[in-house]
Amino acid sequence: MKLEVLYFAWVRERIGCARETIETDAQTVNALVDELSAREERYALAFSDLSALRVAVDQDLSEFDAPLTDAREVAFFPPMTGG
Amino acid sequence: MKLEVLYFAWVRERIGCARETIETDAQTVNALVDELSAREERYALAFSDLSALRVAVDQDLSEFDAPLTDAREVAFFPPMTGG
Amino acid sequence: MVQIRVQSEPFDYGTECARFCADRQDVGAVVTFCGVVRDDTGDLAHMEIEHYPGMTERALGKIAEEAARRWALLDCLIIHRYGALEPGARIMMVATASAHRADAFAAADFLMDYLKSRAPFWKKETRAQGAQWVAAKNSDEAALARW
Amino acid sequence: MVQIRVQSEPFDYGTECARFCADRQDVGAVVTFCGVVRDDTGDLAHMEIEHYPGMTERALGKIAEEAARRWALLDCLIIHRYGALEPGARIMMVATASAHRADAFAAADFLMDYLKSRAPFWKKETRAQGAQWVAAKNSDEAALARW
Repeated sequence: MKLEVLYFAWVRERIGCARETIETDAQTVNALVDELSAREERYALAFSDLSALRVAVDQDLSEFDAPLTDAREVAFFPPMTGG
Repeated sequence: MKLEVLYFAWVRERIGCARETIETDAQTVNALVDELSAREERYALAFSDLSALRVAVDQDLSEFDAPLTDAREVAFFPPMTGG
Repeated sequence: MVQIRVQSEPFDYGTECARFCADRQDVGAVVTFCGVVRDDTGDLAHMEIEHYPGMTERALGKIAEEAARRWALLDCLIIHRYGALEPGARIMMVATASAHRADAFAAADFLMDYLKSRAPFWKKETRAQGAQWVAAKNSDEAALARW
Repeated sequence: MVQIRVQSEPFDYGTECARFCADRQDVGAVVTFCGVVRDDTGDLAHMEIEHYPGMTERALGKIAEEAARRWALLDCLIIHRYGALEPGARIMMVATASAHRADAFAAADFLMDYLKSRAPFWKKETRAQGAQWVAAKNSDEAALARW
């Protein structure tokens, strides 16, 4: 399947792009993280401490073990600091 | 001693004046209340339920058993409803 | 730092908010509260607010000082009107400024709770069937226990 | 009833407060919060706010709906800026209107707590010695437990 993957704040800076389209068969967010981390060092670095990251699946905050069935958009970012 | 006695809201309406100067030897607020109540029916009526009243001595909220030593101004009024 | 105004004239809530939040680089959070004459029943002609000149300013000053003692406030404003007010009119406002939102929120909430039942104001509502003094609510007295 | 605006342009806090509190006779209490770019150290050049277009509006909408479900709100406004902001600039505001003050206060406080750590905004501060992403505070996450 095709996934839009988005990165924000320092995750975006570390990975070096704001969004990309990924062709993947990952069934969960964790599987996607593993796949990307295996692909290149910059991903492995960005994903090295998942406790410092948050993930949204189709623009809803999710857990890393969330399924990606029918997902179109996954976003990775640090804890939010609005307000 | 001479005391300025003030009345607000429905206490003012029931007693029929906003302020008056009273010549009294009352040692406490309670004694002043008793003295006024004995004087005329309208005071007795206004002071009939002290739990529905508040008192300020020299512009500080006080208790009814507060002493009046050196007091210059005593005010009676219902519970406040500002804001 | 503490500003208190007790007045019969209307005040402009928007202008006061803008002025209160004027450029200061140590303020991170501003909270304002505005109390409005509410017409529950649709037949309120007007509300009359009586107060105790002298004690009012003194009581509001003590409440504001207590707030400034409890929380890290950089600014604090209280405006309260007296006299006759129409439905929809702004009765009063408080504003608090702090480095952090928790202090600004808590202080404004505290100011309102104390102002409600410790500052010498009394409201009288005039409706079609006559005028009546607004009764204090038990919940207003109970709210003080929070602090 | 719920208005949400996510924008790069400045907003006028006073004007928004005045407009929000426009004459309605069922509103008794209005609470507003304004967040300002604070310069703790005196060397903040600017703050950059990044956000997640689409999810931001969605997240703010859900937070506002939850507030409206929990408290008796008559109106609710959230404005949040993104992009480069100078020290002293207004970052965002929330406003709540209710018949009673307790609802307006609680809802505004709740909106701020959730907005802080559940809406996709990230702050980056540029100072003399370089740029740095603002770290989330444990206290912000802990604040959610209040609700």
